[in-house]
Amino acid sequence: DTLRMGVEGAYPPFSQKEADGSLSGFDIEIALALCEELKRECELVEQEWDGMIPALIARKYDAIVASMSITEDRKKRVDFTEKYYDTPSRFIAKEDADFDMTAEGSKGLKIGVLRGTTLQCHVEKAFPDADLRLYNTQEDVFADLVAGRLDLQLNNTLQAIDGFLNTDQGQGFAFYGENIDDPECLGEGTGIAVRKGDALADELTAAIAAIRANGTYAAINDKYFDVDIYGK
Amino acid sequence: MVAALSADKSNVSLSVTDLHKSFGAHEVLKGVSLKACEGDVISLLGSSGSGKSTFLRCINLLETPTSGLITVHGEDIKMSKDRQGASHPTDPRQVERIRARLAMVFQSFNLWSHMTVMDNVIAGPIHVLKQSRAEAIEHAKEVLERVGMYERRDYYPSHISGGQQQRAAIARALAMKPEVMLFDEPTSALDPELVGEVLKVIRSLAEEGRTMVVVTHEMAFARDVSSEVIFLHQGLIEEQGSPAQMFNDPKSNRFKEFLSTTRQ
Amino acid sequence: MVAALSADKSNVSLSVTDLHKSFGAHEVLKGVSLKACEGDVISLLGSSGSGKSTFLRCINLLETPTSGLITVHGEDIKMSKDRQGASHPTDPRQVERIRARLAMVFQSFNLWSHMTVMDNVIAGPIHVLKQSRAEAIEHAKEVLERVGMYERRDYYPSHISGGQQQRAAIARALAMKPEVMLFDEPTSALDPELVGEVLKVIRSLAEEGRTMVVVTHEMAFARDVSSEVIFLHQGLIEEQGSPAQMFNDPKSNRFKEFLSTTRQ
Amino acid sequence: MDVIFEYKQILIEGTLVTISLAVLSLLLSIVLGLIGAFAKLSSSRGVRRAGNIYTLFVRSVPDLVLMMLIFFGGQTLLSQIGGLTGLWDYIEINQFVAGVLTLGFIFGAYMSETFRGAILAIPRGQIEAAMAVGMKPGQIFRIVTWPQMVRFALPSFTNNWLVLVKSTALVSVIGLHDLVWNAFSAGRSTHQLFSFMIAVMVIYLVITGLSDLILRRVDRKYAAGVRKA
Amino acid sequence: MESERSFYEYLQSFSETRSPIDFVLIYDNLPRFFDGALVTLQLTFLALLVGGLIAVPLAIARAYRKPFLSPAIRVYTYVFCGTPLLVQVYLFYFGLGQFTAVQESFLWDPILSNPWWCVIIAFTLNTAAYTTEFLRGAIEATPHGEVEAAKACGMSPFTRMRLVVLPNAFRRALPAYSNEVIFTLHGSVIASTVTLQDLLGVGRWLNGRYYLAYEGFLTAMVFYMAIVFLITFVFRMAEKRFLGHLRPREAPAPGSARVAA
Ligand SMILES: Nc1ncnc2c1ncn2[C@@H]1O[C@H](COP(=O)(O)OP(=O)(O)OP(=O)(O)O)[C@@H](O)[C@H]1O
Ligand SMILES: Nc1ncnc2c1ncn2[C@@H]1O[C@H](COP(=O)(O)OP(=O)(O)OP(=O)(O)O)[C@@H](O)[C@H]1O
Ligand SMILES: [Mg+2]
Ligand SMILES: [Mg+2]
Repeated sequence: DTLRMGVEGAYPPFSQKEADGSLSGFDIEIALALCEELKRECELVEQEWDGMIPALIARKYDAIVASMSITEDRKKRVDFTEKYYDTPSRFIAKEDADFDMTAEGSKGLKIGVLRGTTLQCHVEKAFPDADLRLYNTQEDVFADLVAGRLDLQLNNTLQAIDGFLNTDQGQGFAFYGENIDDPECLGEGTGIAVRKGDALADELTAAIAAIRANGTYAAINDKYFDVDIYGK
Repeated sequence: MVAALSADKSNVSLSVTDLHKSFGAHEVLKGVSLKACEGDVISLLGSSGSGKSTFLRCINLLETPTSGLITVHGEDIKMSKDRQGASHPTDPRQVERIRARLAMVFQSFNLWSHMTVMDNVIAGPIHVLKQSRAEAIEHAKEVLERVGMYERRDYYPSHISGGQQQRAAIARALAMKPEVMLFDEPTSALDPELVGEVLKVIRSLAEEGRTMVVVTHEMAFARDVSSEVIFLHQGLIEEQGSPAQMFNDPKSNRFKEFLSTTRQ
Repeated sequence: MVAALSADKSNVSLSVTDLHKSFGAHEVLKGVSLKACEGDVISLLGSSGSGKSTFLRCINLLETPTSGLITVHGEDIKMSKDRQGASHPTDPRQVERIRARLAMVFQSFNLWSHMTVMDNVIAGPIHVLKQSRAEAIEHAKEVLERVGMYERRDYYPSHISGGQQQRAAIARALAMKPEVMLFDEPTSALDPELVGEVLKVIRSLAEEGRTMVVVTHEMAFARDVSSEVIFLHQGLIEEQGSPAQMFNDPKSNRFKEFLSTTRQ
Repeated sequence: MDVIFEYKQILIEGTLVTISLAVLSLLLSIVLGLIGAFAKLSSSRGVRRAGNIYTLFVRSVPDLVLMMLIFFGGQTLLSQIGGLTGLWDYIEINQFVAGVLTLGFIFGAYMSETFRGAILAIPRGQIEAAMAVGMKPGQIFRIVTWPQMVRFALPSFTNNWLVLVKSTALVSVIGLHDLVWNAFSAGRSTHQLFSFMIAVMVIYLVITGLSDLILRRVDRKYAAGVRKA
Repeated sequence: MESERSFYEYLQSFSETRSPIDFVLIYDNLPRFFDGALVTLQLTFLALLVGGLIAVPLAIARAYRKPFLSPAIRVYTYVFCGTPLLVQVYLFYFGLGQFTAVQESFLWDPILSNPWWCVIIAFTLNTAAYTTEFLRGAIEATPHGEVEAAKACGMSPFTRMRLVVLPNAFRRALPAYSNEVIFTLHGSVIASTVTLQDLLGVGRWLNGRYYLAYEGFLTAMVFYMAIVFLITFVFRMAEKRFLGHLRPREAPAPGSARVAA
């Protein structure tokens, strides 16, 4: 039977929408490759980020392939496969920006993140007094950063490079500070989420290993990135 | 208080016995009786708020009487009480059947505003009497001509004058070939010339021998046309009798007073 | 056709000369003149559609006359024609001033529905005559008592009966201390007892010597109270004269006919 | 402008989803509205109360909140019930069906108010005259009530419809690929949100303008016998 | 103190063992919901207040068919009533924010850069458009006779408007306005899509933070219901106070001496 994969559509280069309405991106191709590996019919279901886990639990689809980090909080609600990639997250701000990034000094700083991400968890913990703004899509975060409504934004470095810094609208912006180190919030890499107790987790873990082994993963990786994003 | 009814006439078309009606705690009718034989024209007089309209509306059960017996052509309308003690007609079918035999002409006409005069007149015969459309139209033509409204058959009620609406309402009632007709102040809103016109129609119906109960403020009409006059006061029949007797020799003080004001 | 006016009386409160009014191509008033001196009560009779209401409405410029001159207490209402040839009052201020001196009692009362009876009565004095609130209330009390409505002063128009609304409307007009009062069928919608009540009030105003123009269907009133009777027919004055003369010896055929129908 | 042309396909698809969603929800809401209106006018106190609770509830909760609740919560609840009782494993609530049901449910409540008001606006005498002729309740509805009710209901009905068409934009938040959703994703992908928002506004104005035209026709049809001021 | 602790513990054990809903999380985050309710109320009522003030002159211009002005206002109301509020808000927020010209204009810094202002402006224009239209209807529906009566006693056009037409229209528009208030409240949820933490925003935040399906929405729903009940109650009082003349007079119960207030 069909395997339904929940994906997002506004997180380039991991997922994005083409002019003809079709989806493309790293997550998308990985999802398709896994289906092929499992020899199952595949259906992609688009979902905005903040409804991702609820929709999984609600059985709108069976697995989430949408750059979701494996965290303790999320594990209370869903099960994860082993990671399928692992890249750090980092702030982005104007090139000449200079902020006081201590817990007290960050008071009132306008920081934007995608609603319901690990980054929301991190900013709330590390900068409790900042003016945290939550968005429905990553594209909206970038749009507001460019518009000047945000001082900083925080997200995945790879997504930021290809989805923003290397694009026209990213001119004049740069990474700010170091990679975030917060395992409690950010977790241990990016995995595929399935409903609790679903045996699909193990099947998918095996499938990930298989596509890593047979070169499919590398092919997709190279199509989008210069480095191997699987990590160690 | 209830005067002797003209008992034992041959064909009683409508009889009402000891009718009571309350709205909440307010008792509007306190025991009113009436007997109308075939061809009787009964005029109902009374000041505003005395319960005339309520009485007519009770007769065809647009209001449910609190108690009392209504008999139409020998058939009693069956009533029963529910658990709260409120009275209800037992059989809705019977009520529909009896209403089809009692035609009512409302004080405010109540013509169906989305239908032409003709459609107003044929709706009852077609849907209730189950006549064919052709038959209904033929008969409608007759009654409309009778009230002088045939030319206006294709007008909507809002496009004809008050007097014409009143006559259309009478035609609608006539088309049901009713055994008894109930008129509620059929001339209240008309100018003097139109009052004459409408009363002429009612008079001709009377001459034909149709049973009618007419609520009216037109003393001349009550005197000249009716076979019996009833004066209602605070929910009771204050005085009742033939027109000659009532107008020439009124008994009760209240009716005398009423007569004097209407004569100015 | 215009009968000789009772010319050269001392104080002319209202004079209308050769008033014409058309709605589109339909000429409703075809040259009507009228002169009312202080204390005159003029009754305007005529069948439905003859232009009575239109005439009253033209006098205080609720309708703009097509041509003709209106003079209130010696002041001519200035009119001018615009480029399309339609006539307009030249000075809106003048119209407002004159309206304040002419009170109108509408056929349908037109009480302000969101105000109590008292507020209806004091609105004009406060906002138009610029009286103080206390003063206006004091005077309102007087006029309300006069029409027997002081007890009902805190009711909304929709919560009182037709006769009471009519009397409230008269009180509202009286409170403006008008020089001339215009009544449009002040008893049309009332039952016989209330008709009497309202006419009594108007009669007492007449006795006080107030100038009044009254459109009415009540022949008894026209005969007993008015100083002059005008019969309007198809936009023209068909007959005009003292009540005695008009009712006992009508000249025109149309008026004879009118009288006969209203007498039934 | 070029971008819009380039993405015209998904805009057209979105428009079709929006329209079919709106029309189907409208049909559902009419049915629910009639049931609700008669429930509220019923002589049975219990039925009346049920009708009133329905509108009260819908009025109390913003559409979007209700939609999210039904869409996320409802499905989860359904799965949990299925899991607990073992009756079913998984019943898919299709997004489109969920959208139609939710919008129909919400607007059924508003329609019931509209219809109730229209029925009450019919002068009591009109119904009484029908009763006095001896018509049965069904006949009274068909011959007198319905034809007059349509006219009284139409202004408020039109308003409900226009609000409904616009509310379909909210389903984009729960992930149904209607006009707004598609325009958002196209706008974000191309960084031309402004142009796409303008396109959406224009399309909506065309839809509302057209429906205005149609409803005015209906009004003319049912205005027979109404005197124009 | 004692009882509160035990209540909390009870809540914990109840949530863990017997309920699909996590009441502890809701309880812990109640203060945030109150903050969200405050934002919601602020947005709703500020928009209604300003929108209402704008609507009155516009409705008068529409009702009296002022040349040029009236058609222009109609275009405005047509556009704002005919398109989704969601799109209007996005247009103001992300749409305008894209243009460098807008970013550099004087409007940007205090106003358009701020989501709160964008939302307020969109809401205000939206509710003003709706209010204009139904207020126009109410003004046009003023019984003609009442206006004539005002003319007949010599009132100037301004006095007529102030004393007869507007009070009449406001009162008749009251039920429609109560609907508009509720619809504006319903519409205010859109604020959460442009980063404002209104009631629904808090609900979504809670769901996003703890990856929940319905706790956040349910709590928001309860808050919304409370607000709507309050609004409905206020309007019922207002109708009782201002629409007395439209209600049928209730028959005084026998024996109860009714004192006119
Ligand atoms: N539905 C009702 N609810 C409460 N009271 C009512 C109702 N209908 C009538 N009444 C009361 O019953 C009394 C009689 O009313 P009814 O209409 O029968 O008077 P009427 O004699 O026809 O008067 P009119 O000559 O003014 O038509 C009035 O006091 C009225 O207030
Ligand atoms: N606004 C209007 N537009 C067109 N025609 C009108 C208008 N007002 C009145 N008329 C016409 O003018 C004529 C006179 O009307 P008016 O109201 O003055 O009659 P009336 O004598 O007062 O009648 P009634 O006794 O029925 O009140 C009627 O034929 C009427 O149709
Ligand atoms: Mg009556
Ligand atoms: Mg008239």
